[in-house]
Amino acid sequence: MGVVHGEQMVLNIGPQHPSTHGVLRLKVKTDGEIISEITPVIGYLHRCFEKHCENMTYDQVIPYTDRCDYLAAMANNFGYVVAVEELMELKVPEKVDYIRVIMAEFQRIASHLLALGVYGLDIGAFTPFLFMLRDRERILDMFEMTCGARLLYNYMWVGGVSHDLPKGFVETAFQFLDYFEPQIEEYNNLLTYNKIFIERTADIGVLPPEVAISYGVSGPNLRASGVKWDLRKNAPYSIYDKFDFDVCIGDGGQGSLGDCWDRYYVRMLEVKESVKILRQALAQIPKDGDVHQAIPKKIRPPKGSIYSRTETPRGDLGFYIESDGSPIPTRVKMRSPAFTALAVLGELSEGWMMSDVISILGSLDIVLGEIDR
Amino acid sequence: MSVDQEKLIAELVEKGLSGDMDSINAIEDRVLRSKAKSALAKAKRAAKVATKIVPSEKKTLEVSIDDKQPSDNLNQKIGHMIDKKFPGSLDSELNDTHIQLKPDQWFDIAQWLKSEPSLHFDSLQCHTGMDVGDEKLEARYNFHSMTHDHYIEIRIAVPRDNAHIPSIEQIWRIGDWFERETYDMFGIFFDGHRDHRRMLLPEDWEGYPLRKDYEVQETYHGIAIPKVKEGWE
Amino acid sequence: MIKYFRDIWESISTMMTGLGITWKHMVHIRRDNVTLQYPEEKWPRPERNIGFDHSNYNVIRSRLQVDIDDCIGCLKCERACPVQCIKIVTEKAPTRGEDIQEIGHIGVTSNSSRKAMVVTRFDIDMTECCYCNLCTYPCPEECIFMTGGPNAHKHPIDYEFSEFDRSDLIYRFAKPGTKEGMDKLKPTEKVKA
Amino acid sequence: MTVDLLFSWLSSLTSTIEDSSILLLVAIIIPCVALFLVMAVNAIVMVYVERKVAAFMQDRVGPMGQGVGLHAGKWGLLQTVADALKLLTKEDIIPEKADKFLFILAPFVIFIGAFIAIVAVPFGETVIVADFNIGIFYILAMGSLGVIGIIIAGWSSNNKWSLYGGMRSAAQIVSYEIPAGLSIIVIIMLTGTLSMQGIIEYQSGGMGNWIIFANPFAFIAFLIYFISVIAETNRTPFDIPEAESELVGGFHTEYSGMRWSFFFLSEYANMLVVCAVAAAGFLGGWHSPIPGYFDSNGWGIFWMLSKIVFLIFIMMWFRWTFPRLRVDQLMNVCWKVFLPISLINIFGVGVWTLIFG
Repeated sequence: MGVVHGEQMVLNIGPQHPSTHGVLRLKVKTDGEIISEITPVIGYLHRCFEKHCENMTYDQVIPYTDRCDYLAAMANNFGYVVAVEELMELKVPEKVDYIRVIMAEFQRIASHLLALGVYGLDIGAFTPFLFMLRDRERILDMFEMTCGARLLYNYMWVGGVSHDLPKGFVETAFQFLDYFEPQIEEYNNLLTYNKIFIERTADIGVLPPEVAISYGVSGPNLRASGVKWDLRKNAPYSIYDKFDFDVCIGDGGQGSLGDCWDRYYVRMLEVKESVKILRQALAQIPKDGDVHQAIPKKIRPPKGSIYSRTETPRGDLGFYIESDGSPIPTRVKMRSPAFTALAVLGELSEGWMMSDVISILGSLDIVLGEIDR
Repeated sequence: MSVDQEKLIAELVEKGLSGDMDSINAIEDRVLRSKAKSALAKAKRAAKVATKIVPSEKKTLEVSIDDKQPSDNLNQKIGHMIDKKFPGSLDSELNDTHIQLKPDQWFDIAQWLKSEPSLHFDSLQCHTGMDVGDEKLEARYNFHSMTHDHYIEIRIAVPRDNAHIPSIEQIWRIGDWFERETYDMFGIFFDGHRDHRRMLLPEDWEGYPLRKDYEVQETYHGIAIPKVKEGWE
Repeated sequence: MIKYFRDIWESISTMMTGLGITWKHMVHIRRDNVTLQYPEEKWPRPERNIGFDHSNYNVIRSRLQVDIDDCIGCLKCERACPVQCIKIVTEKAPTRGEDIQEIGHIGVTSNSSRKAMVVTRFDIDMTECCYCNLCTYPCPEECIFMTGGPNAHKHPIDYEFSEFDRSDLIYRFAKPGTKEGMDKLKPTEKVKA
Repeated sequence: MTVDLLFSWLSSLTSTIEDSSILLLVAIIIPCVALFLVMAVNAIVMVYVERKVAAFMQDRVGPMGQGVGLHAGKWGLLQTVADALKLLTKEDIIPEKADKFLFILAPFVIFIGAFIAIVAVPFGETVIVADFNIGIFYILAMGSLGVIGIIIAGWSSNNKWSLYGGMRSAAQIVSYEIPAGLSIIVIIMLTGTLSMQGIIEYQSGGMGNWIIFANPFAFIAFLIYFISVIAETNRTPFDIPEAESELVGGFHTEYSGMRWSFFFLSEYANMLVVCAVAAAGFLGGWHSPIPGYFDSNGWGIFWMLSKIVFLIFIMMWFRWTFPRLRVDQLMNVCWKVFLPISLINIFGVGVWTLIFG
């Protein structure tokens, strides 16, 4: 045939590798620089989250959910408490809903900033990473003044939140948003529209919508493939139906639909939308109201099971909770969005080059804490 | 890329466009196959700019059921449909929360759930195992349809000592990892799974941790697993 | 061909934009600098440059501290802990609400509730603590708390508590000798009876 | 300060010594030591500058300290000294499966490649170790010696990442030699000499006479040369051989301590050399921008060094602004953009000199 077949080399990317975003191991078969097969090996960070949950009360689970997706702990808390509240048919006060939405959206910005910055770092640009981290710090400052913690919050409780917003929070938040919005333009100029960045990401790792749905890919990764699906819009939980915002989808702006650049850019657009939601929520939040009012004395959901989904920065976070009527859950299953996103990696990166695998992996925005649980 | 290869790929892409995916899948060489696949994807993209799947408004499922309409609940309705299409596959009475199935016809039912246009469950949302006691394990599936925006939950109970369920990994691709995880944690075997290994735990781990009767190993590779930490008790 | 030159032009123009941004930041370093020279200078947490007053924040997650004189030994914090890092052992006090001089036990808390129990052991393993703050909410006497923040009047902030030995991070809050003192008290009790 | 000058000066000083071969040896060793010091000081200063430039561009302050002692001195001035001391005292690890001879050899090959190129760099009217009549050609040739060291390092480490790095580096440096060399041809066409001092002499008489401003083609040649040498010195956006987010560290993944610092030293020495060639070839070398002012011998060294530092700063500026290219895109840029443009350039310069020269 005249085709030269090189000998295949098996290469281990990880578990200790700067660009695997945690302790992930990729078993890669390469022919020179070209990847012919890639198998993710996970479980290095398995901490028995689900087994732990079977041995503690419902409220004690919340600190553990923090540690699953440690970059979006608020969103994980949110997903869990929404599931338990749905199971208990508990109605929370309006103020609590507003506080939760504000926190979840701030967390979305913080998480996306890290995802975008680290993606820049994967591609080789160092400075945008530090700019984005600088702004993320300010969001963490706001979280710290609310609940005392910077990373793992344990802020949302079943039926309420642990603390009311501190005095002056709303003003500080507005101040931050005014500062932050022009920064997005700077990120775009520095990284998004940089020709080298576009060359490295556009047309790379194209994820067709059918494949994405079959793999259960969700969140920004799914939207980048052109599927207009956002749980905040399509199945609104909490009070998301009160806000006016757009669901951002990829449009193949620099290459083809569903490529790495789209996945990156959808996140950038979502940050803008989150700012929009935050401005509305901060303006509408009720002045007074007790955030502890609806917190039950003892959390004993009725017998039954629930599958509840929320939209975290990484996609659909599902909690499947089975209760037998006791204060300890029988089973808590966490369906993590990053798990499904990593599953598609093998299909996405076949036939691409070594450097592209790093850029595809980075664009999926995985958090290993959530994958291994 | 040599000329021969290019020609071959062009042929394969043409075949693939006319619906014949087998010839591409039959290629031995992985690199060539992936090249052909990406070329096919490009060709398809050129054919239609973007297949945007926009979920329609929530609408009630219109299914003609000749005998008495049980209720509006989707689990009831679809359970009824499954019972008509695959007689004897239901494992218990229909109820509002889930559909209880027997494992034997599961693969066909799953295929039908995805292909039937009025159902079109294109997304396997969640799959997990459950130790329900009574010497039984249960596999639970949460399905969601992006096009119709409806949900059902399916449960399949199997005996604890002989837990075998047909794999649906080839229908929903994410089933691959989900089933591996369930096998890892509960020891439910999924027949027909092409890569049936443990997911999160090491290959040589003993036992299935999420079963209620699980006992922690004494040692692992000769290392004693500590029960009580030093200076504490 | 047009695409070829457009690509070159785009490369040059976008790169120039990027270079402009980094240049701007470099010359404005005095205004933009966000670094804190940590051991020499510390911001009053979490106030950075966001104009937030130190006394206003809700709580600070830092080291756990226990006012053992106020502890009534109700074990609520031990039960609330999701990682079981608190260990409490209590013994029944001879008389409720009375001081025991020998072991320094104070019978009445600052909330003037009378103690029925003597806490002979109150250990917190800070290596295991997950800083979830769950133990502080149920405490009826508010005697277990995280240092600093609104609790600064009880105990100043303390977040630099690294140790060379891991066992030094197990904090033993019960007064030393309480256990032995209680053992000694017991036989005298019997004689009285 | 050529060796000949030094030799005659030494022999006039010590007329008592009979054997002139000792004097010759001394006359050779003194400039070598001086050059080594230049290299070392260059690396120490440039690492410090690079860290500060990076920090300032990223809204940080970089290495800082309140005073000598616990911290790195005022403004962190002692940071690189501390780093060098750390590297010197660090454990030297040679992987068990490595090819030990080659593994030890590689850093020296790279270092020598950078070191002997400096010999022909003119720092002033008389401050040059050896003014060859083929100076610029010599520097180009010696500069590409380093790639052999990189390949050796990549191969001998017996590490797949290092191998990737070595292979990428070989392809990259060999390719980028060509546009760099073709841009140098523009200088040679204008000046008609290969000697470094000859090229600089040609540019005397103020900024207007610098080759970069001689004609538009020369300006483009300067740009191509500068970008190509960034690729040759493995710096972002062309740092794919060491790409820390892909190849962990590329060819120097397995090196540690002093051996690793040799790579570092030669990276900065290479930067010095290529920037010196750019400064001498395009920016008038040790000539002052204003004719007649500040043009004495001491000022010559100042002008040369400030031009070199300015170009190195631009390299740093690039590094902290841009992402990294992929290996095939790198080749595309070289063969599809730089090569045709520099060929057209040569033609253009020829026509330009024919019409206006």
